[in-house]
Amino acid sequence: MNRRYLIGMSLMTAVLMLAGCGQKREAVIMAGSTAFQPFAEKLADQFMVQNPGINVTVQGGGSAVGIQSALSRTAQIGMADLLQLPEEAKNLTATEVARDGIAIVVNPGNKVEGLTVQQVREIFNGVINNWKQVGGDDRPITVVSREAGSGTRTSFEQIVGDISLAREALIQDSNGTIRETVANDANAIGYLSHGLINEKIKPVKLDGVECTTEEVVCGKYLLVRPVFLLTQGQPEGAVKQVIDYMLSAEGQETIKNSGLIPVK
Amino acid sequence: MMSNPIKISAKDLKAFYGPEQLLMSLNIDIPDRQILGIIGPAGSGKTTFLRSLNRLNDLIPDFRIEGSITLDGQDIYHPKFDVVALRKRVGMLFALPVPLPKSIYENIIYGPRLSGVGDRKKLDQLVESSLRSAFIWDEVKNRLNSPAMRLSGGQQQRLCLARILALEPEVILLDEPCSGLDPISTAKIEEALTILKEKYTIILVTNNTKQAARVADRTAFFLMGSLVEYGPTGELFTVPQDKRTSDYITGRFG
Amino acid sequence: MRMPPKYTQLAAQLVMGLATLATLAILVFIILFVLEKGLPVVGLKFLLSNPQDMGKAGGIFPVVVGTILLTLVAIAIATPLGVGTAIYLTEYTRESRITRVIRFGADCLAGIPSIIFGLFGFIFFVTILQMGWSILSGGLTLAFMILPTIIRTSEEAIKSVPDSFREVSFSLGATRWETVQKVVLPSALPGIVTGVMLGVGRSIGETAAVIFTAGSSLRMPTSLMDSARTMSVHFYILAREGISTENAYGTAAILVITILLINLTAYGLMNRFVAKNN
Amino acid sequence: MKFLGEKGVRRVLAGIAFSAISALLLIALFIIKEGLPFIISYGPIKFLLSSDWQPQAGKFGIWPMIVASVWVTLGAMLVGAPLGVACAVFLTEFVPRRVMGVIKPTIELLAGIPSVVYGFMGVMVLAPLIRSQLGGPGLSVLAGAVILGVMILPTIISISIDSIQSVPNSYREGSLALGATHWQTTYMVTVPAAKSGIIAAIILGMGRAIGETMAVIMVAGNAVKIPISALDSVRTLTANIALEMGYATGQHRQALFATGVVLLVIIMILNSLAGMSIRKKAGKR
Repeated sequence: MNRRYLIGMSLMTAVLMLAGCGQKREAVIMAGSTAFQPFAEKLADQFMVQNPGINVTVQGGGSAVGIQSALSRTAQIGMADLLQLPEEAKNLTATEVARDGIAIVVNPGNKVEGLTVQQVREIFNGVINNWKQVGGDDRPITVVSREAGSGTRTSFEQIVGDISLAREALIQDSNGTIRETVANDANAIGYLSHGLINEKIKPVKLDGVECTTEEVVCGKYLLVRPVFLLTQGQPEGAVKQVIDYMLSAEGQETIKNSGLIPVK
Repeated sequence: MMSNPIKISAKDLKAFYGPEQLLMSLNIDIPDRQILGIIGPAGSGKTTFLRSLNRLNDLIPDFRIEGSITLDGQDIYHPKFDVVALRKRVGMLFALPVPLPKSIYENIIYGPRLSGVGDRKKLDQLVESSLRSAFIWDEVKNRLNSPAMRLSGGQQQRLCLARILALEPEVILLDEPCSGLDPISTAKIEEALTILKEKYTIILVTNNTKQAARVADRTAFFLMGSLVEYGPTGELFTVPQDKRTSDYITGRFG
Repeated sequence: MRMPPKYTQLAAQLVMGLATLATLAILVFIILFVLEKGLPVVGLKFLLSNPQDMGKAGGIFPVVVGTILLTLVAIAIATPLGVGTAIYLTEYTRESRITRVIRFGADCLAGIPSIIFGLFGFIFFVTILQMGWSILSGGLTLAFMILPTIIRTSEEAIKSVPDSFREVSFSLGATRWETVQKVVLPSALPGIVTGVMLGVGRSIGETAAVIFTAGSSLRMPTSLMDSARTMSVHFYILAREGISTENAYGTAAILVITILLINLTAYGLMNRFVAKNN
Repeated sequence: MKFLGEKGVRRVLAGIAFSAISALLLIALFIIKEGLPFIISYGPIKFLLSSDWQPQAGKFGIWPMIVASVWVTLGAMLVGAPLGVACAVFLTEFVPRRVMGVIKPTIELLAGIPSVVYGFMGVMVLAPLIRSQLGGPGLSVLAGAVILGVMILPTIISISIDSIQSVPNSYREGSLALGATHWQTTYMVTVPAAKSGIIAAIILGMGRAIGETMAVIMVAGNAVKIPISALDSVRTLTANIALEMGYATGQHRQALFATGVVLLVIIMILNSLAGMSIRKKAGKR
């Protein structure tokens, strides 16, 4: 048993050493915002088809992980979707690659079609707590928000202004879970990335403006936040190639088709 | 009867378990190639003494020994003395048979293989000869590879004896080996012992005074951690020197 | 009020029987639920093809490979450490302050939330030791996490080996280590295997600690230094982000089947071993 | 390992034995290094006992999370421990060995089902049930406790079974021979003899329940609020860390590590209590 174990260990060591030497392809690691992660993965796949010599890996973790890993160089590119970057990130170079609309969504069974900014504020503050106060059925409102610090939530709260979230609010930690929760609960209201709207939930008009790419691009829709790529110093080499690809016409086209809003 | 050379000698032997003293300054010389019977009531220190001879007591925390025990003149408690080698020279049979959870064959070769015997042919021979010496060969020769746990109690105890013989020891310690066995198995073990004493020094602790009278060449009577009387079996049982001995062997106390 | 013993026994048996039935019903329901929803998607193609479009379509091959590698690394590191600790605690020391400290340490480690293991792994292995998001970082983190389970179960198993076996072995001239190797460990094997299986289960089932340390790359890992996504992480991402509920259940079904196969194999081996010796 | 010799083996094993404690120390060190300065500068009492958690506004009070963790864990133990131990006792003592041979592997199989699957089941099956039958948002203390309780069942059952099985048969026979019924034997002899293993199983289960993160995030709703009823949505300490770590920077991040410190302390206290009760019960052993 011991001998077998020793052999196993030496094999593993050998594999590790090989792993250390074997990587000839240039590697670029991107990490951060979970909201942008799926889009980054798609873009990375397309990029690697054109540049087989470069290996792009995309990790999630959240915007803070994006900033941390860019600072510690664990990742060459950090992804952050914050309206304002924190102090720590000010030494990093930030490149805006996309913008993202934030849609207010309710359960498809809900009669309510549109809300004003003031109503949204009061719902999330807990002042309005029944759907009949905003023209719906006589049912309690279940507020669903993101976790504190989330790029989407920070942007949402800053743009809507004066929000001190109701204590009863459910908290979900990603766009997808907000969508699932709102889809499952007939009384729920939440907000999520415009790109992730599907038939399971219903976006409502904000001050009469629908959340669509067109309205965002022409600046009519209010709730919009940027997506930044963070690098240490000016991007160069493979890292620059990746970022340039994302800013290229083709990259921006993909971004648009995936439901995000292009910057160019 | 004392003509045989001394094999084991205990001098001023004291044993302690924590603050409790289990053996009171014991002196005894044990001759080679004879059977020494040790009798005495429960708690008299028989087993403690026996387990001191192969240093099995070392495994008990808080156990401590004073005085000396020599084997062929060497102090077995000397710090440089090899305990493992000692236990190969001094085999021990326990009160209850404890076959290891392995096959009969593997049980027998457990010791020899530890000493580095790897040759299959030699091991086969060793298994057969030791099983024969323990009077169990005929009963198990056709199922050497079946689990030892499946044998009956009497068979298990003889297997354990064979397992010790396979080590080719010099001394065999037996701690009430027949206490759990039927008369027939007991008779077989006793028969084996009388033959084995031609090659080995045997020390037999027993609760059964008659057994000591039957098989032992010399007998020692222990009481409350002290050696009360020690002499040729015939003398000890017919003309005991000490009143306590005669009381015990006639069953008046204990 | 005293009931006659016979009725107490009946009552006790009834209550416990119902509890057992309820427990088994819940557990079986979970398995059946997952299999019923997942099996329609599952097939060799699902198992052996690459995922497409973030897992919305295609199979889960890289995820299967990632899971196996990660679990193997974790087990290969944690088993010797855990069993070694258990041996030391039971065979090589007496109860003392040191053993209490070790046991206390193991118990505390068992209570540490996986998320903290994740944070620690991220700072220590990924960042400070520069291993990056990799199978190695993840495996090391998981090894830390399952270590206490393996220690505890192995210790119980080793403790339950009768002392008489040890005495016999010593009296036949075995050293302590030989006794451990040849008598104690074989007798304790079933319990140790249970512990390792629990460890395998936890590694396969872990999500939080893995995302932070092994990352969640959907590509086929080519070495232990590559990032990988395990089946649980894949399930979590698919189900929670609402990418594909079908493929999520498919992944869960494969998880269940995988663990079933591992357990069956382990049991088969163990039964053969036990039958040989008892 | 023959070349090491007995002393070498002992030394290697002693080294290995310290792996768990060194791992613990290493982890504790990192968490404390990141978290403790914050607790001191923010004020331990304000941090622990205030119920305002608004990281954006610089308010960090984790009292609701502490209460929630206690509630959810207690609830999980109420569900998991009696069911698990009863199940283990019944399976070992009152069910034929052959049936056991099928059931035990099945249960161990469940230990391998990822917590996220349990969590997802909670979201899909349990939460809607609670919402429609009992009211409230469904994602609640109750949902969390039940899901965690079920999740730790396999751990508790399988370790308890092992320890009950290792009670020597002679104990049972001895008791039966004295005229005890099967149940009296089980309850007065077998279970007490297996107690240390059963308690170990429960402690391991409890550890998993306190430490579980993903399943709780999925089913407990995560509202920062001191729960008044079992139907309220709550956020546990673990959920707090996992939810916000991805986006936390600066002071907020430190506050989350500080939450980790609190969690660590709670777990150590629980373990010491459990350890003490074992030692007391076990008496001289």
